[in-house]
Amino acid sequence: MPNSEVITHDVIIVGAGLAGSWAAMATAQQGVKDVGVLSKIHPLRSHSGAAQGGIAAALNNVRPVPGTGPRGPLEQIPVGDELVDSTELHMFDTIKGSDWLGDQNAIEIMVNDAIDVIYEYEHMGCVFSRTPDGRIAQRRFGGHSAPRANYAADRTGHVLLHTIHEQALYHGVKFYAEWYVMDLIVEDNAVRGVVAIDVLTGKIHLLRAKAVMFGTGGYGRAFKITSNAYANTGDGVAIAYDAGVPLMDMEFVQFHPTGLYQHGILMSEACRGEGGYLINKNGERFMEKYAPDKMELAPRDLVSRSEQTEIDEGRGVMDDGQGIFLDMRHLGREKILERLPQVRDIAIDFVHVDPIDDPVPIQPTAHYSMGGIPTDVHGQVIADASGTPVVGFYAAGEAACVSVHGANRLGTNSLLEASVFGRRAGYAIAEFIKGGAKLLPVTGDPAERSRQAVKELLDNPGTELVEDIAQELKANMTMNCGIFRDEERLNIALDKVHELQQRFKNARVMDKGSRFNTDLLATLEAKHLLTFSEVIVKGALNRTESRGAHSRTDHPKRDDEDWLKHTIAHKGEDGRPQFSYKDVTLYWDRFPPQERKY
Amino acid sequence: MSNNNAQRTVTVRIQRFNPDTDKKPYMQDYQVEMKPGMTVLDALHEIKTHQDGTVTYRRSCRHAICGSCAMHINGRNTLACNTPLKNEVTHKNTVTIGPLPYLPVIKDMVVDRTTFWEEYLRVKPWLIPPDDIPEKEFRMSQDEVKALHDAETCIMCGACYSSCAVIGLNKKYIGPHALLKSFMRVLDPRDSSPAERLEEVSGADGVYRCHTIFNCIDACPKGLNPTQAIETLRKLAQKRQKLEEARRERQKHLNEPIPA
Amino acid sequence: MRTFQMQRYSAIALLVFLTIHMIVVHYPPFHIDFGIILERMESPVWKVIDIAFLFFVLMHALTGAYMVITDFESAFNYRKGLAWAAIVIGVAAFFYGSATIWAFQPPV
Amino acid sequence: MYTSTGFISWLLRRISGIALVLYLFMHLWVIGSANSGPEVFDARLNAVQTPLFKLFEIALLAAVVYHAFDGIRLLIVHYFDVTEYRKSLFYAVFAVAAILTIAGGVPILLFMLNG
Ligand SMILES: Cc1cc2nc3c(=O)[nH]c(=O)nc-3n(C[C@H](O)[C@H](O)[C@H](O)COP(=O)(O)OP(=O)(O)OC[C@H]3O[C@@H](n4cnc5c(N)ncnc54)[C@H](O)[C@@H]3O)c2cc1C
Ligand code: HEM
Ligand code: SF4
Ligand code: F3S
Ligand code: FES
Repeated sequence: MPNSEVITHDVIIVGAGLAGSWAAMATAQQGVKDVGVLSKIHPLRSHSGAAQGGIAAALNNVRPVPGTGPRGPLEQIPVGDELVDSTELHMFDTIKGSDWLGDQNAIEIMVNDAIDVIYEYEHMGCVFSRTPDGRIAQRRFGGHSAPRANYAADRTGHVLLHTIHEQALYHGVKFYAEWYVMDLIVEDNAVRGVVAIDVLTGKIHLLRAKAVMFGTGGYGRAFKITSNAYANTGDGVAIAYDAGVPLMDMEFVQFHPTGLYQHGILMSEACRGEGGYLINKNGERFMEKYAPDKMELAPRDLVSRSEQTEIDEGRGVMDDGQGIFLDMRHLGREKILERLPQVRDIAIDFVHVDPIDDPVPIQPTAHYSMGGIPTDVHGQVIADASGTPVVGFYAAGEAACVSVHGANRLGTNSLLEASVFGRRAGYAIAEFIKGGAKLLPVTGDPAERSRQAVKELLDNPGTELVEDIAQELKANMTMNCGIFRDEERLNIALDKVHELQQRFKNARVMDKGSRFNTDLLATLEAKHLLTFSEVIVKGALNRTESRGAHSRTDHPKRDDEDWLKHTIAHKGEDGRPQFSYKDVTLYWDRFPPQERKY
Repeated sequence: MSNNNAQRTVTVRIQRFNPDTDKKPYMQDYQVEMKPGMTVLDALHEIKTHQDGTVTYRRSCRHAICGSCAMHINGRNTLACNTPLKNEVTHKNTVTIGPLPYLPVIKDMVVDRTTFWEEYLRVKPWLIPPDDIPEKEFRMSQDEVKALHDAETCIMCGACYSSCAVIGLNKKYIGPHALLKSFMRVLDPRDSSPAERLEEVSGADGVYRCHTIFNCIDACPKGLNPTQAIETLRKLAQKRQKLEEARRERQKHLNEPIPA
Repeated sequence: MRTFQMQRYSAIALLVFLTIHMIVVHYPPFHIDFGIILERMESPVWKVIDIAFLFFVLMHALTGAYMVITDFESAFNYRKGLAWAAIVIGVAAFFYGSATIWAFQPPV
Repeated sequence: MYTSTGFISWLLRRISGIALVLYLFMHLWVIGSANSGPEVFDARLNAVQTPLFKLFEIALLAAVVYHAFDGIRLLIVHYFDVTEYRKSLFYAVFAVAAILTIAGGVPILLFMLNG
């Protein structure tokens, strides 16, 4: 492949989902105009657009009709009436949801910024659904004790993503659509740039910058049944890890209770937020047993485990007993058409069931990655448990771990996190650049190294199909490192990951061309899956307790004594992860740890 | 349409073209075992990952929300990811797949969308808000929100754009996708320059270049109606000053509750 | 744009005129000869109607042709020239046609 | 190419439109000869009344009728919100145009055969 020119920007942002686009927009808004955003798919195709249910903020626009109890119908709060929600309550819900693993300083910032961010979205043109008097409409969501999910029908992420992308364009941000970042360059704990493939031509470029930010999204694609897009292969996480940056809390992977049976495609939590029931083979609303108070609207980890228990105990539906019914018939045609149109289309398209007439078969699906690249509350990436910064390197969104979600994220908090911390990262980057940041030199030619690596991959006469390796990995992760885990299965999982890493050396790329070689990209992505899956499994094996989404049947209790701490994983000399642990920021007197009950 | 489940293996006929190596596009057949619930995208994935890695297409979300996978399936534009394979298998047990028409092919089903995005940018998709921004949200009525439904749902997949015969002739035409976007801003009570927007889209390459061919409605995988939006823009373009005045008036009350 | 409006309004006018024209001139579609036409053309009202018809049909036809041509990207940049050409042809044809209609006297 | 009812209607409308324009100018030329006296006029008129031209006339009729009704359809779409019925409208126009063409065409044919 021919040599290609070096591209230079003040700021390079990788990822154009909510996190990346907010950061780009905010940076440009603050006067740092030379911003380049790289995205492996067109920005508007980013997975943020798939989010359905809503984005949390205690706006206090609606409440349950007085006298109907906490699960009663909702109405707008009349002017001057008592408010039902507060940032304090939002904070508490988030902490409880996180099973006390969330850093409370970060959570406090998030719930406070939330209100501002939602209004900013609205002022930028986002079309939210409305209450009769014209305020932003809100609905209930799992684990939240007030209706605070601000929504746009069931395509909230879609309208947010389009709004913020438009604003970034307005502010003159330069987008590189369909550029695949394959390496991060960090020397002496300071970032220098990235190496990326221009997918269209196949040319590999070095891009230098004073600051680099990662908003590369989640890693749900490591699992067989997942709600995540094909693109969510956790590239950013793996690339950073390979460059020597640590990863935090990777073992915490959220399983969403309502993925479409066998497809994993999401049936938004809004289905339950609007009042849908979960039903087992015997027609029972089994959540009565597991969360008598919140029922279907208990947090996701709990509902998913309840479903899995029903399934494991033989009360699942469908031929193989692996499903559960999501029943929305009682909501009525009108409500479904108005509030959940997309969800209905999905059910009709993929399982040929119209939720208006029949219950929809669902099953738990890998959904969200709580872990990621550790950062402080300004999006500044940290290099170790004591918080040493990686100079010029920022991260936000699902790829990062601030950590506001701790061991389990509440629905609607992640769009919020991506927005709030994307924006904060943008502000911090602008300040960093204005403070006189320098373009640091790069040793050697990293692009040439990447070119060699790609050439080796292409020239490899191997016999293994990449897809087979990836499929085996995913099946392995779902089976042995899924909703319920134990030492035995995790050991099997680890062996399997090691075996697959070996087999990957013999992988064959079928497409040898340079133009739009998605086969090559899929190979690089598979490599990334193998890289961080090892961290997930090892982290899960080490953590001998059950907390949030990490549920060890051999250690069923939460163990605050030993495990109220974040896992930090570095890539060791031998290529294997090395673990250390970081304290959780807690406000002991305000939110003392308690048992999680719903 | 064939609902015959007894047919297990189907022929997927794909239009192949790599400008680096091929003089012109050609068709290539692949055999795929049809599993229950399989979509056209699943079939492509099966081919790409197990039979021929050079088969190239875009995809990401796989549930009709990201807009990547629009392509030409059995003679019409749609999304591969939410189209059940079994609905597309013809009586000859074949599905024919090609790139979106009228656009330059980059490779197989991947088309060059440069003009598509240029037009999107040209209509200034962002909101131009009024000068005073309230502390809380602008108040919008539920009906005002409803009017934006179609435009707001658009996933920019380009199925409409590349089905429109006018685009086939003239890439200077703004196109249904961007006109729909412009419509969204023109109708948004929070936008303060509807007249200027109407000016932009009512040139010779704008709403009047549309010949009401309706392919855009037929092609839209989200069931949207760009034609009606274009018709509305044409009407509004006639009375832009009036609209501008009405907008000023409306914006005086953006901060107040919508009366019951 | 003006062409679009011209096309619609002339179309509406044509609806009226063409209907009249078809009924009076072409229906029943038997042999037409000079005599029949002459008889009708005696009346100045018919002359005016025919000239108006001519006006609208030219307007419609030429804007139509203009539209068809400018739909091609290669012609799109020459719209100004094409529009002028259409106007010149239109005016010329209009005068030629009107003269014909006006001059329709029984030649003795 | 992207075919559909909408595309077909558009193509037919264009072709009929252009055909009509061509006819219009020919028509002007024929009628214009009136000024040159009845002989020339009748000669030119006769030139366009051969059987071939009679067939041509049926095509012309089809073009006018189709184009006019398609035009009406478009006007309806412009002034009313009826995009939902686009397919039915297309078929209706097609049917009406076909019926009128036959109704008008048969007498021409008969006339041609008879005289
Ligand atoms: C189906 C679904 C529904 C959801 N619903 C909700 C909800 O209702 N409420 C809520 O709060 N959260 C929801 N979430 C979670 C939420 O959508 C995500 O956490 C959030 O959108 C992540 O945003 P992001 O900006 O971090 O990443 P993404 O939006 O995933 O963006 C990642 C970006 O990185 C780019 N990228 C990745 N790798 C590379 C590379 N190697 N080179 C270049 N670019 C790269 C991609 O192109 C993309 O632009 C949902 C998630 C899913 C899967
Ligand atoms: C009742 C009679 C007629 C009606 C209602 C009518 C209506 C229309 C309409 C609405 C259009 C616009 C199409 C578009 O924008 O895509 C049009 C186009 C056109 N018309 Fe007519 N028309 C009539 C008669 C005629 C006649 C008699 C001629 C020729 C002399 C003619 C020539 C054309 C041409 C060339 C076009 C452009 C074709 C196109 O844009 O597709 N029309 N007509
Ligand atoms: S209008 Fe429909 S077809 Fe066109 S880009 Fe939007 S979603 Fe796609
Ligand atoms: S297909 Fe094209 S011509 Fe108009 S109605 Fe749709 S934009
Ligand atoms: S893959 Fe996203 S729309 Fe089809």
